[in-house]
Amino acid sequence: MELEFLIEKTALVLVLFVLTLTIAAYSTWAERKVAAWLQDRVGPNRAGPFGLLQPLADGGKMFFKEEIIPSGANKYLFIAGPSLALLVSFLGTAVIPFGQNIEIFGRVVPLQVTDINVGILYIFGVVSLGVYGIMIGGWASNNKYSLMGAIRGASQNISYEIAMGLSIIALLMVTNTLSFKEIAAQQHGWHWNVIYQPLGFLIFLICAFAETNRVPFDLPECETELIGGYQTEYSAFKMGAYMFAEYINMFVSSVVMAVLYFGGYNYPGMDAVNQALGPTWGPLIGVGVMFFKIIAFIFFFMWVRWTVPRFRYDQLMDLGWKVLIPLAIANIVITAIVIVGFDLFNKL
Amino acid sequence: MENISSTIQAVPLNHYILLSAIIFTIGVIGVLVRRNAIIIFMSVELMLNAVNLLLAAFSSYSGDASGQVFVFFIMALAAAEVAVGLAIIVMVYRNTSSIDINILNRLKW
Amino acid sequence: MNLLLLIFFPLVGALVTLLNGKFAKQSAFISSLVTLAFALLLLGDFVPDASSQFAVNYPWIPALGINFAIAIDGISMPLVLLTTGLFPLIILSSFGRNISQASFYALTLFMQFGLLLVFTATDAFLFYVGWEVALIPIYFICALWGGENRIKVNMKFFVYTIAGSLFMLLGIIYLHLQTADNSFSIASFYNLNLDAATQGWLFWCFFLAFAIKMPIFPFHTWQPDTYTEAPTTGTMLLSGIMLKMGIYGVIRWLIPVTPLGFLTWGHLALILSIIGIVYASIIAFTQKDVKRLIAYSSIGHVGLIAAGIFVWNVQGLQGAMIQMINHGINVVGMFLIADILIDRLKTREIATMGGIAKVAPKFAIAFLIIVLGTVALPLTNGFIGEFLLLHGVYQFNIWYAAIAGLTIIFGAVYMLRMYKAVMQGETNETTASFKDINGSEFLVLAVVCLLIIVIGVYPNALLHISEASVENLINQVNSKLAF
Amino acid sequence: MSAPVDYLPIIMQLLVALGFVALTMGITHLIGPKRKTTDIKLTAFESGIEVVGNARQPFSIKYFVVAILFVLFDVEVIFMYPWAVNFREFGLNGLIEMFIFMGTLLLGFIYVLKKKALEWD
Amino acid sequence: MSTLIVISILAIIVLYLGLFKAKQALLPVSVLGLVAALALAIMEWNSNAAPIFSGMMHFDNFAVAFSSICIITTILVFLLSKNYFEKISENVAEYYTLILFALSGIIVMVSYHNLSMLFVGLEIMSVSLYILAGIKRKDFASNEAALKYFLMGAFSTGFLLFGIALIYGASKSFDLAVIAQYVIDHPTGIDPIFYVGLVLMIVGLCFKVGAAPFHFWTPDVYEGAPTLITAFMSTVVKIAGFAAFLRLFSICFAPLQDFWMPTLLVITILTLFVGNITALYQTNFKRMLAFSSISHAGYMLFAIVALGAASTNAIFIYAAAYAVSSITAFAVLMLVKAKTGGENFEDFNGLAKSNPFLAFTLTVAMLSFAGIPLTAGFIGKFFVFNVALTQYHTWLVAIAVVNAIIGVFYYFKVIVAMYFKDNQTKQIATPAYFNFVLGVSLIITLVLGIYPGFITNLF
Repeated sequence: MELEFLIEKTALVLVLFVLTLTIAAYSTWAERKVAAWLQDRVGPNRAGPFGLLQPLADGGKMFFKEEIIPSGANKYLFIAGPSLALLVSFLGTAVIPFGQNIEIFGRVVPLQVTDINVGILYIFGVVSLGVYGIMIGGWASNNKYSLMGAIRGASQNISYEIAMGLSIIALLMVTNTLSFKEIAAQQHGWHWNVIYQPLGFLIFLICAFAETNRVPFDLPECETELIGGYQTEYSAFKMGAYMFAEYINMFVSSVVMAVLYFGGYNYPGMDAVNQALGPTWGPLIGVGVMFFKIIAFIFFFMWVRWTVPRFRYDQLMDLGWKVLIPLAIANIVITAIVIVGFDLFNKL
Repeated sequence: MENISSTIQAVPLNHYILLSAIIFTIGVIGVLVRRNAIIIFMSVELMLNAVNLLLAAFSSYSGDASGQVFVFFIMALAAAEVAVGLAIIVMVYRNTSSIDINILNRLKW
Repeated sequence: MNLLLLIFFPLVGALVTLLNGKFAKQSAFISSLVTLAFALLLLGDFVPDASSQFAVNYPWIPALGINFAIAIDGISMPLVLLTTGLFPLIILSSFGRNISQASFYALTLFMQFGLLLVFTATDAFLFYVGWEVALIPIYFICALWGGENRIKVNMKFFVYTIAGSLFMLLGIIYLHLQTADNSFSIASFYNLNLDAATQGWLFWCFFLAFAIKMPIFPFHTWQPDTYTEAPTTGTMLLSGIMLKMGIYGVIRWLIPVTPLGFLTWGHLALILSIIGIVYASIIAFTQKDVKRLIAYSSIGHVGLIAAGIFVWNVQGLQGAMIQMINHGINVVGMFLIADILIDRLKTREIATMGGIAKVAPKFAIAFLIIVLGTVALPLTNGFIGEFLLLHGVYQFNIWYAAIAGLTIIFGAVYMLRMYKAVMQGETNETTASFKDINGSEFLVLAVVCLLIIVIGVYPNALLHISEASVENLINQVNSKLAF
Repeated sequence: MSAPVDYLPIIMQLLVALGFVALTMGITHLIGPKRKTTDIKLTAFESGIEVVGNARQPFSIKYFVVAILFVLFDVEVIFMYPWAVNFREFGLNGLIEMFIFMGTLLLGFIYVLKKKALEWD
Repeated sequence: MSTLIVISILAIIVLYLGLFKAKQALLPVSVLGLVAALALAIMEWNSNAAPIFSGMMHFDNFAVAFSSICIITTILVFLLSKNYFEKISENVAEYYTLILFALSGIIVMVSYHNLSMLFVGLEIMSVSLYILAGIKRKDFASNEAALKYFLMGAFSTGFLLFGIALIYGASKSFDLAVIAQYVIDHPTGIDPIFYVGLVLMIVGLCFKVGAAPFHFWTPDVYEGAPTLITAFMSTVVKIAGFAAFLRLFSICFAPLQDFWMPTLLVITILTLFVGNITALYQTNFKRMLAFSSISHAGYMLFAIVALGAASTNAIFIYAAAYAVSSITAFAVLMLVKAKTGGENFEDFNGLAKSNPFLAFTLTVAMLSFAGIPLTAGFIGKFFVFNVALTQYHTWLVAIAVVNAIIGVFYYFKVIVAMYFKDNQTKQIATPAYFNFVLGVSLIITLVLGIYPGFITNLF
């Protein structure tokens, strides 16, 4: 293990970390801008040009607020809840390839923190952990709303996780690998997985909404019913941590969707562009394409938020269990039959 | 490039056995000492995980995948056990409002 | 004539009796008579030499070399006769009592099946099965129709006997595993040559079972209570026939199979037997209860029989053979007498009785004959048996014979004293209205008295049957002991 | 095939994230204002209504059912991953075997639905 | 092997029958399905089957015999269950299903050829039983039984698994044949962890079969669980446990007898005494049966202690005898409890007068338990003693004899109550199904007791 390797990885991790934070921060800004736009308002415009400094102001404010821990709460868990939520949200991006290998200072650097052969499982594991943050925080608050929100959140997250997992299985049958790098590489050119797995993508998309507790699946925190749900008792940065975690999760979901279904950094004619721009600048275009896709997804998240009303809880569970899971299983069966049939046909 | 099993084999097998034995013993002691049904149950899970670890180590050392397949079996059946076990604990809790196994001594030894 | 018919007919009889609820006692009686007839037919074909006759041998559990093997020789023949002969009497004696239920008779006949198995089995497993099969019905008979304390007393009885027999089972299996041909056949058992230590503990395994059954002091403690609490029919079965199982077991299985064990422990067994005689006689002397008195006297007599066997010579063994039959007949008679007394007087206290001879002369005569038979007056059956037994013991050790003989004379005293107390003197209000014996009682007592006298006058008929077999058996064992 | 060293960056990322979380939590604790608090301020918020009892009460069994079903289904789903990755090599036989597995799973699923275990009303 | 498939599918069919409200069809379908499975099992007799499913299972004669006896006993349990489950819960189909699932686990347990299948079978069975023990949801005793059974079951599974893991570590395989070969190939240099694993497996299996000192859950669970479930647990489950135990030891560990025999010997003796002496003090019939089942476990352990060619036969016969007698005892107990509401010995008072047939069958069952000749129990004990004596365990058998004598005391308690004590109870109505089951059990007990040749030569 050479020093260069360590330096390279440290740099990547830090860059990715800062990027994540920035995107998350500016997602809050974007969300308000999008909302305003959709509702024909102005949105934040005081702090800096177009209110661009608003996230910084919001962030700073959180640090200067009094932190209140309710008397009935379990102090340690009360702190652990938001910390955990924030912590695990950062981890998801580690296995994502943001671009092809890039050559910097004569050294070939993969634009991916690490390529492990069980990348998808890793993402799953990390995302599953997110539910602990909600559950612990909600339970520790010793508030009825919080507890209810936490239970709803947990229940919803785990319900949709099954459908999500099943939808990915169909994808894996197409890709035959669990490594994100390979999945991304396979979608070279126009061979985006969404073409082979439209139903799978749809299921995944819905599940991604549910997993991130975004509208229309924001039942755990729905303000009108549960006054913030699991975050009712939180204040100061602990509340901010939950909020950050949510936006980071949104980012991670967008990234995963972009890579798994929309070809990641791939775009038609990439080879030609790479040829033209060389091993340093070519892949960077790919990174740009990737971020374009990500931002599109984030926008989509926001768009939906300000367009679609919230589900009722029974509708939510019905959708998860009675619609998505059977659909996902059907998707697997169809995919399997088609692929095996195709293989057999080819053999003949 | 070194692979996982050679990395695993870099640690002597006895260490795995010892570690597993320690974890297992902690589980056993937990079962015997604790009175809360959930914690007892968690101790049991700890025992199972000690077994999983041990199986994985052995499997890696002997270059035989069946040990890892067995881990899968254990995980799947442990999940089934979890489902049933938690259901039983909930059932008991609903009838007695307690999961302390000391109150379960209506039937004497 | 087929031996199987003899063995299984009681079973058929039991079934018929059970299904035949209303005429249960009649059908049981007829069944027992038919069985007796079969036995007599067999006797007709029987050749009084040392051989096993009428042998039947079918594989039963081939996996372990178990066969359904039965045969009759000179040693089992008298006991088969005793069993088949006493059953009609015992059944008949119960006619007047209010226990005449179908299940009762069915159990009785079922027991006969077990007893016949025991006396004819030449396969150790079969022997054990018969041993237990005889036990279950008698347990139920005693516990269902017995006295107040019957449950506790019978439990004791049952546990005692089963404890003994389970150790016997242990011994049997052990022996089986030593046989060369992997069988349970008695011949294979006889051919074993185990070392003395092994034979020593095997001796105890078997001895325990037999000693409890007989019973020999100090394994007798179940007996007086059980005899007292059991219905009279049960007592007759127990004392008349069942305890012969133990004696037969000693002759047939214990000593020939474990001769070296016998050599080591036989003397102790003999001493126990003689202690039993003395002990029982002393206890009997102090009894105020008719049934208990007879029970203890029975222990004394059985002790003498046992002593006659453990000296292991022809006289002793022949005496034992004939005395088994005599004891069976006498004790059935005695218990019937006691039953009649208790039934009429509703008491068992000897002290409350007296003067019955005046109101019931037939009864008095029968009672007298049976008592005389029991005390072994010459020309009654008891005489020849006890004479031979004492002779046998005498050959072994004069002092033992003296003690045993004196005690038996002593026994005569308490029997006669009882007769006197019950039958003679003045009647009192309890005995004044004593009704003399009626039809079925008369019949039974008449047959018993007849047998007492006939055997007393001509014992050779019986002795002849067993003589050759006994001699053969003794030679066989002695040849092993010499070596 | 990935090597153990590939997991190192994940640990690094974990450390960075952990550091960030600890740092921010520490900072907010340090620089946040500390005001005198009252008991009422520290009670749980229930829209201004006085708090009754403990919040940690038993809740609807439905959630529990969902949790248990999740545990079961999730484990079964995990079983499909290795199969899905390699299913081309298994060919038709592997497909049939997995369909039996899925059929069993589906039978259980239908049973659960039919039993109305997932009805929220 | 079709047996296993038939039973598994049957379980699902029954489950769905329940979903579609076909309650009347549950019993006939279950019983017919089991009869079919039984027929399929018997058809594989002597077919010299080779290990199947990549050596996972081996449906040899051993498996056929023990599967058959388990299926037959289950059929008897099912026949008793008419109208029983309806009374204690509304989810009737589930109970049939769970019993069938447990049975399919049992089939795996008796036919495994790979330790992983032992574990899988054991768990399928156990998990079903945890639920079954607690099916009376509102009943505290049932709850407690379920929880205790579950915790103890899971705990013992842990030991078993650790044992399996260590044995795997030493022999590098879960396959029984390979492990056996390993033992044979290394007569001296067997890895110490193998021995540790062996001991842990003994502990785990002893927990499962309820052998002392790992028996303490048994009485509570047996008493707390619904009677019919107790019947199932104390017969089929126990037999399966012993079959699995025996299969493992006879195939794999026979050459190591010197090592494990003393351990097992102590366990056996302890089991006998604990079971018998505690049974002696019980006033509750059901609880007495629970302790007696412990003592019977002791007798069956005998045949394993004295492992030899005849062990299988001995355990098989003992198990068969024990199963039918237990079914009888539990069937009568259910009827008596339905009438008097109690399970104590006094509740049996006067049964002989009011209901001679019930009393008679129960008596025969008790005699069979006590090992009196002409009943199947005697033959079972006889074979077990025979096996033990073959290995010169004379003292062991002497101890067993002492225990058999103790056993007589408590088995006769109920006979005494039925026949010799009076009580003005009215006639108990015995449903036809019960009469059938009792009759069949009675016939099996007597036939096996009188002419055991049918099953003594199987192995």
